[in-house]
Amino acid sequence: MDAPEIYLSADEIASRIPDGALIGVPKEDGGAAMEVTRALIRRKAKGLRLFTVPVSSIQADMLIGAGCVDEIETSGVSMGEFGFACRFRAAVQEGTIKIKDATCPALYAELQASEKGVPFMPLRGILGSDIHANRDDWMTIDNPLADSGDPIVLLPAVKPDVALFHARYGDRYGNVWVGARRECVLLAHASASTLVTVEEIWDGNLMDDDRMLAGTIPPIYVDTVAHAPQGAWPLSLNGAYERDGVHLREYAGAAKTDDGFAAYLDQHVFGKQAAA
Amino acid sequence: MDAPEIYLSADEIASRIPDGALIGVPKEDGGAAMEVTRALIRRKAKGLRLFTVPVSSIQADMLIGAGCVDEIETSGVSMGEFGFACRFRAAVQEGTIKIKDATCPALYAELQASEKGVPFMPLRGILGSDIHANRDDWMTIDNPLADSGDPIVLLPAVKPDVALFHARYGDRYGNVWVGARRECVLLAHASASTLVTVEEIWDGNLMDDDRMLAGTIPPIYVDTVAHAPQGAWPLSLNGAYERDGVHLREYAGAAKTDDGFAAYLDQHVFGKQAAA
Amino acid sequence: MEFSREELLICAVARMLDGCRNIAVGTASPIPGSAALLMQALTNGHARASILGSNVHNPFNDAGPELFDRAGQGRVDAFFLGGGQIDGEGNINLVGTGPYPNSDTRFPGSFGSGYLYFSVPRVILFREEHSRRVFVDKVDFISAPGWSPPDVHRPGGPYALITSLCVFIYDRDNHRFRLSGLLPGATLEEVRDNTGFDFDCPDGIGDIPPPEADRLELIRTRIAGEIAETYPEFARDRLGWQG
Amino acid sequence: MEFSREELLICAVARMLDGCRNIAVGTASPIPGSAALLMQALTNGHARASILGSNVHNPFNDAGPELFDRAGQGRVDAFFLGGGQIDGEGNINLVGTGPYPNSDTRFPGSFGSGYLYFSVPRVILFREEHSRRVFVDKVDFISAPGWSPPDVHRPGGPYALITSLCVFIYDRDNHRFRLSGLLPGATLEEVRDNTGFDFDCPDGIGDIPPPEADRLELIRTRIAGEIAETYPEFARDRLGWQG
Repeated sequence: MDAPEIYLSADEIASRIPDGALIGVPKEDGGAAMEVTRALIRRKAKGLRLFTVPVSSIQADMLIGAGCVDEIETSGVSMGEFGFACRFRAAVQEGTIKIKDATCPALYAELQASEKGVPFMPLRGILGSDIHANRDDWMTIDNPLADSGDPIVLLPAVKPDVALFHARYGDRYGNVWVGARRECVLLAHASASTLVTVEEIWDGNLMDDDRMLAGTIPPIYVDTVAHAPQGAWPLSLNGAYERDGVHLREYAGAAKTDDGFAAYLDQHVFGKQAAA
Repeated sequence: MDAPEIYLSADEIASRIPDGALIGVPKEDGGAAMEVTRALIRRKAKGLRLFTVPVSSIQADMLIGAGCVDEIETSGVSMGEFGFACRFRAAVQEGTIKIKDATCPALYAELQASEKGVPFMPLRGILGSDIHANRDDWMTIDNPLADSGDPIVLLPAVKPDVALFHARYGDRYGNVWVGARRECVLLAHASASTLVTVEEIWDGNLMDDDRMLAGTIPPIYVDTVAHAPQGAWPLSLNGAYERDGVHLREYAGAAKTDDGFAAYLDQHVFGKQAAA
Repeated sequence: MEFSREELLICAVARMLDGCRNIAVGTASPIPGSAALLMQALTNGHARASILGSNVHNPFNDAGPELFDRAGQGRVDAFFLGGGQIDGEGNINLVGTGPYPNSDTRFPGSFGSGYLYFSVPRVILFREEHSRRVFVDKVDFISAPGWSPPDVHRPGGPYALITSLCVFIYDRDNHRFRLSGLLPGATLEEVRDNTGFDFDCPDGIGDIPPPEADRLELIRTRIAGEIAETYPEFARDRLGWQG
Repeated sequence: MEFSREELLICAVARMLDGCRNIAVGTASPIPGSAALLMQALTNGHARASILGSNVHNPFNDAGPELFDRAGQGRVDAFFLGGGQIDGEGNINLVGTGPYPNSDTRFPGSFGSGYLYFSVPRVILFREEHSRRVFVDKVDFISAPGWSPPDVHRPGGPYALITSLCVFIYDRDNHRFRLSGLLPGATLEEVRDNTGFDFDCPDGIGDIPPPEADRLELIRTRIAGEIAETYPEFARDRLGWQG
């Protein structure tokens, strides 16, 4: 098989993501590729367009704070119990990034349209919201199958240039196991390319184990795989480790100010590389 | 938890399926509930409307031959390498059942609309076919997101009264594990009720095992579970057993004639009960 | 019998969940979560609580769009939402104050509200800060509207609003909140002073009912232990959990 | 070098798959399956074969709609279809002869053809029985049309038709088949006599090229072993597999 390129470094993965790319990323407990996120900041990526599936936390906030992002489509960026995502907040308030506000199932639907190769997906709800009022790319029609009336929103297919996530296992054939994280499967199906870091190498072929099969993304959807232990840190990886709450609280505090954020990057992003 | 009713018999499952019900069934290698199929014939079910996901073989053919079926929506009923599905063929030719011909992804899309709670799903293709010409319930519109033209078919949501399938494992909480058989997950999500037979009882909670989680249907979607070892026989069950090709060939031969089919039922459906 | 404010609110929420089969609770919601678990215990599991973030009390493999699909199927009977701003018609704003998109104060975003507010029959708004900053005459941005014209398919919508001062019930016919009861120590005047929207107020508004004794006992024993799995500090500090 | 009809057809199909990245093969298709595996071997895996029914040569967990989604994404470059009837415009009929729905002879059904014929760029029609019963002037039921008006989104369609007598190439501009070559022993007259539709026929039609020696060797060794996993009788009887 012409397998995906495997066992690159996180920095090599980051180098495959061009400036300006539309990048789909899962929510914070869905396998966020944080090691690649740091590598993107190190390589001074520019003009990225983030598409969160459907929300994000430190990943989006760091990329925005570091100036890597021009635009974000999301239904929420927050540090959760650790407070606001302050770099995101500042950038939106100051207008240094473009925001496309959505609601969670709309983001899924946009990807599902791409996954299915249809130009749009219908979705209930949304009508009468200012989310809807501010989205020129969303359209309302009267349900053609109803006798009359019954307005419904159509969402256009969104095909990210890159799906980027961190998964529990990868094997040498290029299979990637995400378990029950269907949003990662959806992202891989919907995107033009899929770049993955994996926590552990699976010895053997993930496709050979019936129990793993349901949670495995086959090589046709996978372009590159990097082996990055602790690759989701400080976020969690299902079945492997919990999030590092102490660190996230430290980040949320640091990110309140420009100086604090810069110092955080120096220590945890650039410093880390210098020490490597 | 108000768990699903568990560990009924296949005949009890069959008794929960009312005459006239719209029943969704998976394809022959997706976990066909053949023991319940025989029980439905024993209880002389009438007026069933079959919805195959997306095709069927002996299951649909037997139910049709036994006079249980009024209508079938399908994209194919065939005994594969063992030849035509002769009871299906005879019933369609003679007009004793109503047929709604479809194409595979259209059947999936109709269920997905129900799964998502939207009134329709768009699908590419189909246009200009006689499948389309004979489906008054399918509608063509011009893609509203395109500048002009670009016709596309909208398929209505279909919500089966009953999803019926055979799964590899069930546990005492009502969880059912289907592994990579996403069509069973889809059927359970899309249907008003889900009746399942399982090959084996899983000791413990399927939700507790990360590796099983991706292939598990939780109890909210499951109404009854029967323990039916060899419940897919003579068809296969992934990971458990292959299909019984000798038996399927015997069936395909017998089903060529009314008498042959009646003798088959006597021996393998009614006889089996008498011997129990 | 003595009780804490949290115990009172858990019981107030629980009464609103009466008859619900499937109760979903989002993040950072220990009081709604406790109320959902209470109803699950009281109904011997007929009511199912799914607590986001719990490994035990979340009987779903919920990644991806499944929660939203489930709501669209009609399999979610109750859900909880908050709002940076909430107005008198039940419109909620989770996006920001001032102009859009460059808000004066940007909130995280609308999350699932723009969908779940339409699809879940009983959405309970839970917002403890009772101030004119939060409860405004008109929200600056509608993440999800409180009501929709009759031609819009909408099985769901707001059911009640619970604050640190009082409980409102939402009147779907008139798109207005109606004061239903006060929390102990709060006065009608205090509610009026701190509410930026007009609301209906029947005569003789009193305190909301105190916790039922048997429910209080259950909260302090079984429910405290169950919610502790997801919210240990809350269970320890507010419900006296000893685990 | 001697070769069998099956070996010749495998090589004929393989040439049509040149440049394809993802080749999907449905049920009951040992010759197309062997051709796909041959291309996979020749390209060192750049071309991927997915053989329905194979556990080894099917790098997908393909339950549910995934194959169709994948085709919609443009990730299936070639696929094979048959037809109870096929007409000169490339329309295929998998449903039945005579009136609809109560056909004179009912076939199994359209399967995925009504979708894949539109979405897969190179659909190769493979129908060994070359008769006027199969190759008709106009099919009685269109499971999938051979061509569509220009406003219909259609990246896919018929590419070639392979029979026991000859190979046709489909001309998408004119919606007609063009005879490309004869199988050994077949004559143009025989093709005309047994074809119910009109087709283009360039001068000097000859036999299709014989199997390339290196490919024949590969078929008899590696490919025979690989296809045997799914079609053991075919591999043994037709390709001399000794397993």
